[in-house]
Amino acid sequence: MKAIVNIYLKEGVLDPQGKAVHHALDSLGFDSVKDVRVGKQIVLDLDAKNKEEIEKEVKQMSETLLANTVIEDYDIEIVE
Amino acid sequence: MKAIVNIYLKEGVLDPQGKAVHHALDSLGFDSVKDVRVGKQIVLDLDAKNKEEIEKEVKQMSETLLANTVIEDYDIEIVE
Amino acid sequence: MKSLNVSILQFPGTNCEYDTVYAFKRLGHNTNVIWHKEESIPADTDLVVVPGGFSYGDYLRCGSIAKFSPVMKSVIAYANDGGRVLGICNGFQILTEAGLLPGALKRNDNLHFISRHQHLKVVNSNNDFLKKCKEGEVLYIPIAHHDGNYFVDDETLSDMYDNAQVLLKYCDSEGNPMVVNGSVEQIAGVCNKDKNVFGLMPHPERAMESILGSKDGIRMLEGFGI
Amino acid sequence: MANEALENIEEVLSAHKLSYADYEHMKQILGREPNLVEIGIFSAMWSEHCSYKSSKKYLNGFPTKAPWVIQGPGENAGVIDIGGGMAAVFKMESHNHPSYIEPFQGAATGVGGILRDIFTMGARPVANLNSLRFGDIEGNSDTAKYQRHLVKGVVEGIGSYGNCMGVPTIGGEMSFESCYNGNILVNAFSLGLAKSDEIFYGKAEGIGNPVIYVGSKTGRDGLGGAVMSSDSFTEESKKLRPTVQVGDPFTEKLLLEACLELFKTDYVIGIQDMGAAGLTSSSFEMAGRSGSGMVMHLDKVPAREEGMTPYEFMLSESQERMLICAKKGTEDKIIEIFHKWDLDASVIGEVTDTGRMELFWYGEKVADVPVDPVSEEAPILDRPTKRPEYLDEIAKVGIDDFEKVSNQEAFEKLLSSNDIIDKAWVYEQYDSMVQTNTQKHPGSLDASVIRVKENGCAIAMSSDCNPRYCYIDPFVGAAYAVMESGRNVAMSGATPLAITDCLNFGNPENPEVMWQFAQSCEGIKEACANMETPVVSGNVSLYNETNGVSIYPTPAIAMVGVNDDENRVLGSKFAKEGSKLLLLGDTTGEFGASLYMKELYNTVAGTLKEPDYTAEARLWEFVIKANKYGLLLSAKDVNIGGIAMAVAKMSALSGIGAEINTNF
Repeated sequence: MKAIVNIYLKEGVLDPQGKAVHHALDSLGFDSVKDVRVGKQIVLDLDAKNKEEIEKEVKQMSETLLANTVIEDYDIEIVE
Repeated sequence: MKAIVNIYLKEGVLDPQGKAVHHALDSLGFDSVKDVRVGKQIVLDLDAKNKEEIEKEVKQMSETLLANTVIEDYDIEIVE
Repeated sequence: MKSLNVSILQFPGTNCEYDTVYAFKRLGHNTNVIWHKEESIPADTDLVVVPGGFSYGDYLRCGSIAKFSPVMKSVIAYANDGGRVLGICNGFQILTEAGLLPGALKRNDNLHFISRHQHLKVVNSNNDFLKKCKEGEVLYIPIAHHDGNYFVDDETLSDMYDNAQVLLKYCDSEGNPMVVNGSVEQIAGVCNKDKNVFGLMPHPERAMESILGSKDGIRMLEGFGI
Repeated sequence: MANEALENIEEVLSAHKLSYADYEHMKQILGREPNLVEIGIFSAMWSEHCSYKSSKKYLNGFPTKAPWVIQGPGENAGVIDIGGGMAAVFKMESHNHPSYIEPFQGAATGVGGILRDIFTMGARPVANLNSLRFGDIEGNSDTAKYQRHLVKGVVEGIGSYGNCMGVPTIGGEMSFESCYNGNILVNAFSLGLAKSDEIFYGKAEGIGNPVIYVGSKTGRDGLGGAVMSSDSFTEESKKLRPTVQVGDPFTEKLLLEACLELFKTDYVIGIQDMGAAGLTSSSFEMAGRSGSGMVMHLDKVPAREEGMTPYEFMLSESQERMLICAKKGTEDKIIEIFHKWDLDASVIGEVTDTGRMELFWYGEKVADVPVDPVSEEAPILDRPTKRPEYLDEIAKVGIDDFEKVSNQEAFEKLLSSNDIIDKAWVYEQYDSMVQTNTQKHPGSLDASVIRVKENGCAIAMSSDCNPRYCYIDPFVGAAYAVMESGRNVAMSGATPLAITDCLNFGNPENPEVMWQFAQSCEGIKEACANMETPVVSGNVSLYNETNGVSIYPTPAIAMVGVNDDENRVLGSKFAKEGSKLLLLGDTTGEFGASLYMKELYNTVAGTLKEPDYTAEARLWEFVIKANKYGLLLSAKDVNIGGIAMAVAKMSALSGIGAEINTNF
């Protein structure tokens, strides 16, 4: 069982990495880019359990450790 | 139009960050975790074009800037 | 100047604990390095210092893993009943992650590690930390960090101003604001509402002797001893 | 022991860069056909990097002795006495090729490797320098873009590793020449402090003493382009993996603290870090130094990946690992220390008196090789040398062959050279102040200086080499590098004591490159002997050549000196308005391979004046003594760009102008 947690800065919180990547893409001539956000993707390899239990557990991991909920949002995707 | 680029270390390449997160999850009692890989997710907001063109352009961005192809692999997802 | 018992925490990856010991010893205090797996800090502790470094390699987020170490439970209890805690650089990051200080520290806006001497303006000095400094005074203190870009939402920021919780701001030699790492309103140091938990990104323990470039750190650390 | 002769022996040998003569030599040493594990061992121990086979001939004869030298070349690092019962342990290493492929990780693991060489001797690393050479970074050519990518990655990589380890990067050297377009140079220097009677060496003595593996788990890092998953070495079994090793400074910081904690006990007989060729070089070198044998059970090595073979365990270059020979009975106590720091620790073998390296895999012997012949009989190549013709053409060129330019124009052109401008955009990415000892920071010109809390002295260090000088005259250019690094140290009021070096050269199979190497070694020998600054450690990096273009000879020299009073450290910039400016030494019109000729006429040519060691020694002594009597406010050596650039730098740094009256 695999769980994918995507973590990104909340709306309104300036993303220095996103800004820098956007600037670099512009200077390389990719002018169709309107905005760039850079976040973390954490891929967890877990012992097989039922989906709900896995989701609950991964949510708890995200709340306590994986994300800093003061400035970050996250979403979870479970992959069979 | 949105393009999501997920970037992660190639298989077999040491992931010190994944190792540290795995160790932390263990010590917090989440013992169903077998492995952890930490990667980057870049979300690009793009002017609407046809899908193939977007895909080609984002692939080029990934090859030249977003991913370090010596030690990283990446996959691209286009979201209407 | 009374001599304090200073407990200095040591996490895997901390690397400024012995600099901090050296600085407080020069001020005549007793120091004690506490391994992060200790369940409690010494009962006679007068001040806890969370020193600089790369706890857990700064992996995932600076301080994100250190906040779960056994010793932090007793530090949080100590702070909640009025004990004084000072977080320097990585220590400041750990205290924000542990919820003892408001806000969060993001990657510097130029994405680079920054290490140099930096001028700081004292914004509020009526607290145990900066009471030996004068408001408006400019100090010259080393900074060395990759994630010093302080963020706090506007609402919390205005509360902090009302409670005199903003202590230090980055400035130039004349005291005018200076952008260093993208911090909200160039904030370099803050404290909590009860003014017993302090955090700053610059390193006062690196500014204790003129042969190293500045002595301004002495006045910053002496405040606790009065 | 599975030992049938390998079918495709030619392919196996070429993959391991071994000649058929080497193969015959191996059979003669073993008395039988070597198996794959043994071929891997020989290929590692007889590689250029480990055996110095092309350079060994010229490396003996270096002056290595002096009253203050505790340990010269032959160990992991050199050791000198700095007074008050303290010793300085230092070395320089190169990580050139990996940094060209992956700049961040290449440079980072270079720093990690040199730090391990220091703390394996029992010393806490207290200061790092680095010497970086890049190609053309200006303009929009693909080369320039890739060079800028390399500069960014190398600087970030060095910073990421050193900063996390809490070791200040207090200085360095960075210059740009087109010859480095295909081969950048990343040389990392580190210096540590220890009590002079608590130095640890890489030996393995005492029959039955345990051999303990500590640090990170082993993976298939850096196993060359091909990995053999089966005994036969065929095209299909090759699985191309990134040859790049990834560094984990956090784990190395734990390894440093665990080792320093271990050194406070008396459990350790010997210890060595696993550098190039990992477990092979560390085990063979430790056993070799003690003339003992060793048994190792490779199935006991902590593994990060499944299905690894004995071959892979012996040759893996995973980072952050050490090998310890300990006193029998202390195994559990040692393992406890490393487990406290969340590190792997496993007893993988013991010392024997057979003089042989016997390797087992789940009880079955997979390799049996005599230790001494592997290092003693490593082939020493006597490669042909030939004086390059280009030397005759460029010797004729003089500054007067070029059309005059106004002094103002020349001054501004030199001042804007990438070799001159202040590199704050680089060194501000390095923590230069952690450990609160740094007195002369990066960017303060000439030597970098730290004070020693234990004995109140100050240590000055400087890494120097002018590749253009070495191109037009490898002998004198190398001698100049020794003198310049010493002069920088002396200008801070410290007495130069000893050097370490990183000899970066092109392809040794090219006789002209081999001639350059031989000449530079002689130049270093002469200068070190005359200046009484022996060589205590060093490194050689060859094959720095791409598409037939070899780099300029670049013998980077790092000098270390001691100032017995931390309150008498001399700065380089102007200190006070109205103070007098003295020029020491005589000025003759030397323009050979000058910055002037390069920046204004895009030419590297001319000749170098013979070194005057007595004048140099007098200069050093004069500044050191005058400083002791408190007569000097600051001092700076005159180097590239001559007096003009020296004064410009001193004034730019202090914001104080200067008036120079020249009577020529």
